[in-house]
Amino acid sequence: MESSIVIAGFGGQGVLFAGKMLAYAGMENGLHVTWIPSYGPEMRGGTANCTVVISDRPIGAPIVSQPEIVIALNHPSFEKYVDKVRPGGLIVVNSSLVTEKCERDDVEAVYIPANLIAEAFDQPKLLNMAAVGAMLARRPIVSLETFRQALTAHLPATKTELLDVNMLILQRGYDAAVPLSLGV
Amino acid sequence: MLDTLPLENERLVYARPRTLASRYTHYCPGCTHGTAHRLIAEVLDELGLQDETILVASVGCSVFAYDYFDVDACEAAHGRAPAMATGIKRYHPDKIVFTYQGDGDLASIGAAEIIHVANRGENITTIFINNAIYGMTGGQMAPTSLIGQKTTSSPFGRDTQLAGYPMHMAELLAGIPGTAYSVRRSLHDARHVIQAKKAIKTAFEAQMAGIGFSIVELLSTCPTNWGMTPGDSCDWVRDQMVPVYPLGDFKVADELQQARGRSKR
Amino acid sequence: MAQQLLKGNNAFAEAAIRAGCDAYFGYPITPQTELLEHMSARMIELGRVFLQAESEVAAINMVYGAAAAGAKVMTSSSSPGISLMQEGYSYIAGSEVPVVIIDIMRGGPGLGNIQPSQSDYFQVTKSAGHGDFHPIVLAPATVQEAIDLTVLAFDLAQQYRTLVFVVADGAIGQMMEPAELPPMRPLPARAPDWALTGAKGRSPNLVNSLYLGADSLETLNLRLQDKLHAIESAELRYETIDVDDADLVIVAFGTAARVAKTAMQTLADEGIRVGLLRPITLWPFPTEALYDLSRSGKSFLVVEMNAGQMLLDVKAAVGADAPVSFFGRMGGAIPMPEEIVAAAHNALAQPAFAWAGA
Amino acid sequence: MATGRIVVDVERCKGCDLCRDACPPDVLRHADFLNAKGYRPIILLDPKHKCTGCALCATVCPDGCITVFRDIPQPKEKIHHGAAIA
Repeated sequence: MESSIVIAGFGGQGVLFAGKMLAYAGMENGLHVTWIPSYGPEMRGGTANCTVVISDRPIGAPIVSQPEIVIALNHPSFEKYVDKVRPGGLIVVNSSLVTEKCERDDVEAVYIPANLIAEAFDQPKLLNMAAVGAMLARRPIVSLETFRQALTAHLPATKTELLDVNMLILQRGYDAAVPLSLGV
Repeated sequence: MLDTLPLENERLVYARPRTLASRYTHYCPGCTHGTAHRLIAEVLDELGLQDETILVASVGCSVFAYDYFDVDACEAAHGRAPAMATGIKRYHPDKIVFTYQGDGDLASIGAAEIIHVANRGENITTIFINNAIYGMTGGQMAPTSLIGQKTTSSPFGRDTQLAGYPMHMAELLAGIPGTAYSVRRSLHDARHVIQAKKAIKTAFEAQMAGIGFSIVELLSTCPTNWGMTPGDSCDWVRDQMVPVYPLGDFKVADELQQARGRSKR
Repeated sequence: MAQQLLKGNNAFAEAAIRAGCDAYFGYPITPQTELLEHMSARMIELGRVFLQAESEVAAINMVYGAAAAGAKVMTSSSSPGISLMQEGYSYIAGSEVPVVIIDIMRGGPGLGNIQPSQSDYFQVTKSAGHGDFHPIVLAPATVQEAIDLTVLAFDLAQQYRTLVFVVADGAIGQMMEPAELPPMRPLPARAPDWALTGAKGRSPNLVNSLYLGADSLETLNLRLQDKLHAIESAELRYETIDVDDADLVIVAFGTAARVAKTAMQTLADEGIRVGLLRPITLWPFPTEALYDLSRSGKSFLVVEMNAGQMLLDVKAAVGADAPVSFFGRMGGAIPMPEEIVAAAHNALAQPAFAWAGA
Repeated sequence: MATGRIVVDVERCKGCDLCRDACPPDVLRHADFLNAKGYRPIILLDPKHKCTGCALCATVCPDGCITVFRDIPQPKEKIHHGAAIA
């Protein structure tokens, strides 16, 4: 089992941090993980993305041309990645900023108003947690609980007062996307 | 072995300093590189620093300086002696580290390194030999060559339109906050040699006191490449170089003046 | 010590510190800057020497000075900075002081870009400054290996009093992976006998690379060559996977080798017998291992993130009668597994020197 | 009566003459022989005992080849003479 996730958005949307938390969660589940960012000037004010690979075997390529999962937090990222999702994969779309729909029928799309969810908690920058929550609802490559543990352990010391609200937004994103058949 | 012991009713007034190695130098007759070496060695003797000192030699006529001092030494790439000295001094802050550099090395290819070593207030000493020419490579124009000076690479005389102006390194470095001591002296006669030695001593004392970068610029001769006798070369320094490169103290840090005041009391 | 999720650049830096690096001089350049930043905090905390130099030229000469003074010293940079430091490498080699250099490679030529590349293969293995010498060149492919090879680099530098490079493309510098750091080594109590420490109680030491006489310089060179031969026979390192049964052997290092491993899974599923030879030391190079494989009738596919630099060493190793194909990406592009699969198909279909460019 | 003298390391001397230019009593001359490097070294030629041991020659010597001695005034002798007179 090998999962690849691309998280893409504007700089400042917590793209790299969300990816790192997924990688931590994978590692703490005993899995092999890699996390690699796009780096340099394009991160400053422009778009940022990172690729996380989580696998039960040693990981070869840390980047993928067709990720299994894409989290597109803004319009340019949606445009860039919607056609790259592997058939059978998932795209999580931040419907607060992306008005288009995924027109492919070979991938699953979930629309989550990440900005609105985060703003409802007065923490607009934490939209990344809403999107990751939604992703974990549809593809539990790590459990929500493992992700929570990673967040608790690795939230920077300067941000610990935001731990609870991170958790709440994560949960709200999860709840908003969880398939009804699971009956949560 | 030379008999350099005083007779019964004599006292020794001057003897070759211990820190100066016994090896014969390759310098041309009358070249004041030798004088500068001797003065440094005398100062290191007087301050008792021979066993504590590390020399960083540079590229130019003085490339073999490491052979002429009985101290630990290394040889830097052209212009990089201040950087190499930085590496040594940072690792051995309790040792005395000095660079010995000519004008091509310090003012041209190594201009960046010398400015930054000063700007960091690196606690090292630089002895800077300004003879207005590239000596080792055969008398090409240096950044310190005088306006109108004919060299093998400025055959019509240094033209400021073509090659800019003589670089005044002692003044330039004096303007940098990390510099504790920046002075210019000359080696063209006995009186000036004595003054040069005092400045070299002060520069090393600045390093011992740990108050920043110290540099002594020494106007020096190059009889061979200037095409003059040693005596005429000294006159040329006095008559041509000193008016362009005024002798004097361009920076003496307050702490250094205080430290010197204390040591005199 | 437990596994941590570590970024490559930070892993290099922390591994160096734990290996006993007690002096660092560097200059910021992407994509290695986190390495310098890590050193700027940790070295100062530990009371060791850290200095941000005014240029790479100054940095390498500070490194040279500290090495001469007996430090276990390191610098790090990326391709354009590595080019600028070449002056210092040669002096370091000529005066036989131990130095470790970490090169997080980016795309060139010129200012190029900051994306991952393997564009420095030639300059680190072939031309690291003027004169006849080779640095030892170590090429990790994972963050764990970045740590292990950095520690090894310090040991080899000290053992042979030589220049050791650890080269990784920007992807390894920037990626995070779980890895385990070694325990902190104690620093040596005193400097080596040859170091510049002030000549108290002994005759003066000299660190120098100037030998004006032809005979004396040749004598130095012959001694350096002897040392290099000793390194060649003792320090060669490479990994092989499934080469014995393979029809096609992929030769790749660093990130290109990682991607090749992913491609090999696809190829294996297709029933294609493919193996991998991954040089871990780029110098010394596994020439004999490649030669032996070529004698058993295998084809080769060299995959690099450049225009074919290691390719020349592979061709030299296997000789003119062994088919060697090449697939490379340049400009900071990382080859994709699918591209390597296609290149492998091509290499097998047209085994005689089929060239698949970027 | 000379009050000083110098010893020149003639093998080290390059005959540059800077010491001659510096010498107030002008008691330095070139030797009539060449040293191993082919230079005609400086020697002290002081028949009229003019050297004062001022050390200006050594001060300007680029090659550190001059050693300088100065006579020690002999107060003991004076006491002796005085004693004799008394």
